[in-house]
Amino acid sequence: MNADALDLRRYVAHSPQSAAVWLALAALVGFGLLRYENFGSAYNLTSFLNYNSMFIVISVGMCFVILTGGIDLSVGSVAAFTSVVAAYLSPYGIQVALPGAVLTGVGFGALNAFSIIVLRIPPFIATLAAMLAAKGGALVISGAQTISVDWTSNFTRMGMESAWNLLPWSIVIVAAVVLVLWIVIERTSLGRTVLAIGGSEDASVLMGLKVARAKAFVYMLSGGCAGIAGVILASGFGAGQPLEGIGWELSAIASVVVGGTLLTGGLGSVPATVAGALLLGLVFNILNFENGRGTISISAYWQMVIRGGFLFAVILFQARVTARRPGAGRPG
Amino acid sequence: MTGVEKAFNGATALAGASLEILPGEVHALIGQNGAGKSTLIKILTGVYRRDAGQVLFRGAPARIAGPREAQEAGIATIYQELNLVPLRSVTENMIMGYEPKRLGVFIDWREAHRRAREILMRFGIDIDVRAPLGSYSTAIQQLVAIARAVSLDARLVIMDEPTSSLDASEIEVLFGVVRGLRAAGVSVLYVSHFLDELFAICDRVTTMRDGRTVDCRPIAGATKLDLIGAMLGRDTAEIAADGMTEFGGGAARQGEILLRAEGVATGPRLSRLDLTLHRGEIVGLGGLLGSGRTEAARALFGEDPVTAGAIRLKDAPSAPATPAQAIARGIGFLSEDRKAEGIVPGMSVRENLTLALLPRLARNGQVDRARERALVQRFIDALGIKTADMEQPIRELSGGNQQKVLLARWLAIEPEVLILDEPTRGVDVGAKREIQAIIRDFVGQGHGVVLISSEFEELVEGADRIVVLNEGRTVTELANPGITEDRLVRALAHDRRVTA
Amino acid sequence: MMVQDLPAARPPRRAQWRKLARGNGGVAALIALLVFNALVTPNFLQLQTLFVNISQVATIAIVAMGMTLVIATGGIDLSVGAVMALAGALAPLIFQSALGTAYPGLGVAAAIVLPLLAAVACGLFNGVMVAVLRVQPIIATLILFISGRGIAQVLTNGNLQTFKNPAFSYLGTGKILGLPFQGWLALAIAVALFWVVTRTLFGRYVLAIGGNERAAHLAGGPVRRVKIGVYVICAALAGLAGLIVVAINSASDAARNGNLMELDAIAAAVVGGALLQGGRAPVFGAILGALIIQLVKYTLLANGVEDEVALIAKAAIILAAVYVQQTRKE
Amino acid sequence: AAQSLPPLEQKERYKVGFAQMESNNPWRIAETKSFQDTAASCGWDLIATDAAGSAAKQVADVDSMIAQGIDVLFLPPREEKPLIPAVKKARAAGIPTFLVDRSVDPDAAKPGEDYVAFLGSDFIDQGRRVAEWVIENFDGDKGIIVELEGTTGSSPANDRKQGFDERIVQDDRFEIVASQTGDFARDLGRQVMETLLQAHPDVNIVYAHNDEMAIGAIQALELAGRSPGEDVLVVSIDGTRDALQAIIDGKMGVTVESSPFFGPLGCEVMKRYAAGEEIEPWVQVKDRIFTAENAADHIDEAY
Ligand SMILES: Nc1ncnc2c1ncn2[C@@H]1O[C@H](COP(=O)(O)OP(=O)(O)OP(=O)(O)O)[C@@H](O)[C@H]1O
Ligand SMILES: Nc1ncnc2c1ncn2[C@@H]1O[C@H](COP(=O)(O)OP(=O)(O)OP(=O)(O)O)[C@@H](O)[C@H]1O
Ligand SMILES: [Mg+2]
Ligand SMILES: [Mg+2]
Repeated sequence: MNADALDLRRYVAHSPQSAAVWLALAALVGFGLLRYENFGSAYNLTSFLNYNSMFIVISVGMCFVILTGGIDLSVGSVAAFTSVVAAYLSPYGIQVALPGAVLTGVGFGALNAFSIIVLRIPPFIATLAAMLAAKGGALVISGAQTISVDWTSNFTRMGMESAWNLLPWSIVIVAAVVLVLWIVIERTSLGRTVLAIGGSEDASVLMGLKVARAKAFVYMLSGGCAGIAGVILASGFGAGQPLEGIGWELSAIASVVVGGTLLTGGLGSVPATVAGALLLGLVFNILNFENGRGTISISAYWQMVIRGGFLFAVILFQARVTARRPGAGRPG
Repeated sequence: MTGVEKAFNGATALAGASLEILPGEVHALIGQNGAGKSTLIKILTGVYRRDAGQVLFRGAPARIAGPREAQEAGIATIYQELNLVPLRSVTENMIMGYEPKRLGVFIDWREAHRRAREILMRFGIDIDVRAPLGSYSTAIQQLVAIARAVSLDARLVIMDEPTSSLDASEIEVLFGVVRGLRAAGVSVLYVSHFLDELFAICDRVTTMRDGRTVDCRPIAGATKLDLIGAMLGRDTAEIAADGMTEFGGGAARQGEILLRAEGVATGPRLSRLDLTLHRGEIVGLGGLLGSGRTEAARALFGEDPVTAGAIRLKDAPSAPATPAQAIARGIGFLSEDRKAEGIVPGMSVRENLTLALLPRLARNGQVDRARERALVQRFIDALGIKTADMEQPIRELSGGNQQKVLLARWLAIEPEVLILDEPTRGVDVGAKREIQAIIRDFVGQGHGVVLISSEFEELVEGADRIVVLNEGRTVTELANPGITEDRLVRALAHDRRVTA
Repeated sequence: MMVQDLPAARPPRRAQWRKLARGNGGVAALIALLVFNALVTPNFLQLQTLFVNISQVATIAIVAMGMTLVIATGGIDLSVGAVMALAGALAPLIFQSALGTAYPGLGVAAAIVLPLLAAVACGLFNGVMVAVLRVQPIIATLILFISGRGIAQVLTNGNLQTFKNPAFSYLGTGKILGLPFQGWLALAIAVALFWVVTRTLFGRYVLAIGGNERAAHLAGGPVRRVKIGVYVICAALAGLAGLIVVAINSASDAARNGNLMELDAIAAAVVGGALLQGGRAPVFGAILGALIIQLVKYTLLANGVEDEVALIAKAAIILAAVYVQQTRKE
Repeated sequence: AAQSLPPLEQKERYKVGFAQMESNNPWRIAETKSFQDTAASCGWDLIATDAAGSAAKQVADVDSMIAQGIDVLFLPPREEKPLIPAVKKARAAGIPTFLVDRSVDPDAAKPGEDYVAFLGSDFIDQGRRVAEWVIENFDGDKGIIVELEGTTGSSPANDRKQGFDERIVQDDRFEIVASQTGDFARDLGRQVMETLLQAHPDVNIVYAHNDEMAIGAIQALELAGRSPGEDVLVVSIDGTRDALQAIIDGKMGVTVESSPFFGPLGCEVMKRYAAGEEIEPWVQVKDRIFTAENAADHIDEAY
């Protein structure tokens, strides 16, 4: 799906898994619009996007990691850690806090890359350890408190104000990042190396590709994306939050997979990942609106059951769409 | 390269190997399975680090730390195990690492596709280069690997068994390319078990045995027997007396019908298979690449669901629906893809060998280990499998020995029908003879074999009858005696298209 | 003929030695921890310390062994914590029901069997998702990870269920030869699973599937059934662990029972020598891994290390243990 | 400054939002239930959400309630600072907000301006009262204390620790030898206690930040052959049924009430506000203290 991405027919033919997520997203949006008043209101749209921009950016970072056949469980904790860093840096303005937090995230990514590439520890374990370390570290540097941001600098504009009175800055920045990353994966050697590694790491080495470099890149990228999420978290909610980010890694993984990316790597799509993140976020939004209709009150427990059930439905749908692909069932 | 040594976990793979390649020559490297050819190559290209020895490239000590550096130094390699990325497009596999760029950063896909198409055209292949490589046959993939290596502008091109999955016409194309390289002053290191090929294109030949270089001579003036003698370390006269191939000679004693396929289809790649197999007979499946031979085998084995037609096994009305059923009814299937569908790399020779037999080795779900060991030992001895002991992981065995273990896996279930897809691919002459002997012996006991081979000689000599497939359909059937390579080629080629 | 100087087939004891050697990294880590504690931690060398650690490690160990089997086929099971919660929530519902109180003996038996059956059903769901629908294991088990706990809470209306039922509590508080019942249980399970992995058809197929699923399938292996089987075993063991937790506490808290267990179990399995890509099932390794994780936790707590610092230390120790493991293997 | 707050008209039915932070402990569950039970009698169409422990999601939940046009918001803020945007957004949307059981950072958002009032108890004071009870009732020479903290970094954990620690150091009979988190959970409370008991066998006072951990600690003590209530004094906060039972059984010394039943109070304060009354910035809840004297009288009303 390179330069032909815009040719819809080809796209569907070549990546039916990805098509499934767009269909499901459209269906859910349609459902929401028809069933709930105010669902389509500007207020709901912007606040929805603002909140979910964090998950989008993390999911896209995760998508890169997964494309190499790896996984990054540390993103949630790293986001929490960097939100604290961003809060500490907030008096100097967003121009300092954003790069500072992103670099911190990249630092965690570099740590992951080191354990994985040099120490040859499996990504699942390396990033699991980083998850614990980042969580502990966030509590240590914050003294186990939420850290207030400086409301007087321009820091909180990113999370709370809209660009051109239209869309929140957070989503604008995330959209830019996503766009750049999309181009990276489709149009650069680095991006293609990422895909090749997921397809077959041995082959990539023998082909003379810069495998270690590309692997280091994806983990640092994922860390950096978590850093961006951390900044959004701090600026959008006015505080660095060491306790946030629990379970974010699993939502991100789910978004990536719902977007049709193979967990074994080598095949996947950035825009479909965004769609996956939106889809999973939308479920929460819809549940809140459903509760607001007052006909039934869905308890917190039922909401968990329904979310799991929804994921189940999407996966089944995806499996069905994929099964129709010619040659499915034969590996290769 | 001189005095190269290499050991894996204490097991010596190379013990003083040397190799000298002159500019602009085609240099052959031969040796039995496990002689150390591939290991030597991997040391040359920096995949493995050598324990001892020296490598000079273009007069200077080569500092090659890895495949990337090797490529940059001008060494392009086609490794024995196909090393491409099946999920990615053909184009990507061709240009990866050397993408044409716009503005120095962005890949120019239009140009990339064009270039890929152009290079492949030189090999006479016209396919959709945007489709995933994995959707093409092994042969196409092999050609893509070759095309990639040749297009890299190297000073030395290394080909480790490039022809093992090619048919005659592709091999001719490849030879053309190799000659072109030689004419351009590029050296080629050529590894193959097909000695005839060496005489066709090589200038000199180096022979390895047990990790050592034992012989190096110009090919002109050498005979096949000389080479085999050097490889096996035996007297040429002795070998001449033994004869070259184990195939042929075993006159077909046709018995009752074992297996019959009538109008079988499984999908677009296999639309009509008609085949009958009697006891005591080897039926060859002939066809060009992509003609559907592998699909036919999979259909007979119950792996691909049959959408039309019928498969009968000894007049039992229904065909096996799964491999497990096929095995239970006495059918074995040796896949052409040893790595992906054959070995379980981390398991021992013992465990690999008994994988298909397990249910019968078990009592109340518990594996009878004494029986298992005895059986495995019997096969290791009978087939001459070269392994440290039966607990050695199979991935540490050379290709030919892995193949023997897999063959043993199927012989162990005592089948009535064996479907062998390229059973001697990548196997050295000695082992090949042994495998052929095993096959002949097997049919001699009144069983039947369906044999797929891209090597015409093997088919012509080995098969009692050859069913010829073309684009997924049975087009004709030839019967021995009376088949010649010539007749087979004509039967195959009467309607040949390479385009997908 | 090619080679005649074949060494006489060595007894397979060598394979067992090799397997043991692989566990060496973990053993070294464990010994280091023990020595450190003996020197530093107050009152470490007491029987009661052993008792406390065994009773706490048993649940992790039991779940980690199931996880090891799943990982051996190249899968992973994130739903173990949720399954623990579900099984744990069911038990008090059953023995506190009208029938359960009328026939206490029957009630307790049912309160053990039925939750385990529910766990088996969860495993069946996971297994079918993975083996039949070919959903990738992380995602397949993520479904129950999310909703399994929800189901448990729906069943109990979110309430903490407390009870007094000595017969049932024996699962978590009983003693045999002065050591916790659940420790013996874990040991018995380990022995049984070790036998399954090394001696049975099922075990051989588990390893073959993890090593090369296509090859196992073409060799007639019942790939689907075996895969479903490992998820079922894993879920059943998780269910058992859930019951033990409930039994110790005399309370079932569906919101917390088994929380984050999946991470501990996976870490224990890997520290114990499991390979995430499959093909290896070190059952006793899982126990070793669980012991290491437990001892780390104990060491940090007993020495008053703050929770947040403890997290960092735990991360470092997991990395170190896996790293040692890694180098020994090569 | 009440005039700067959005007014609330008096009507039959109100669309009311209750943005719960999490539902993973009995206390929260009782609180949510209390609001649901009040809904019918108070004329509420209640929208209850659950943020599953995430402050960020709680803000998003409030956002979706604002989008749905609620009349009143009841908000137990998960964190002091991160929920301030939610409070401000509701204020900007003209929705009167009542903070429940926890408050927000007073430097950033003020009662009477950004939100109407805070209804709740004083966590620091709860800790302090436990300490005072211990100082009064402990009759040994030397009090060796193990403290079981709540979820690391959560405000009740921080406050209950602060209140207790600051008061107890004033009496030098007492020493806190270990203070570790039990995450407000019974199972962890038990495990942590088991471990700490090994390291500090001389402990004779256990202070837990909530009753669940206290019960876990009692189990650990009993498993180790100690007799809680006799050789070890267990004290905590919340006033759950299990804790009252433990007090009656003599296993526990005291629990300071921290009532989750905010529904009726919320209804009452909202009605007063709609009627135009000025609401005090902190509607303080009178926390009772349960000991052996009164536990039996109150056990039936506990949750
Ligand atoms: N990665 C490895 N680990 C352990 N042993 C190995 C490894 N690679 C090769 N060997 C051993 O080294 C020896 C040489 O193997 P090599 O693959 O070089 O043989 P070859 O001459 O290429 O054989 P073939 O003709 O079958 O390809 C064999 O005995 C093989 O078992
Ligand atoms: N004309 C063609 N050119 C290239 N590839 C083709 C062509 N036709 C079919 N294929 C590919 O070949 C495969 C089917 O060939 P199959 O393996 O059945 O043939 P075969 O005769 O066994 O060839 P092989 O020599 O590779 O074993 C498919 O993967 C298909 O994509
Ligand atoms: Mg080789
Ligand atoms: Mg084939």
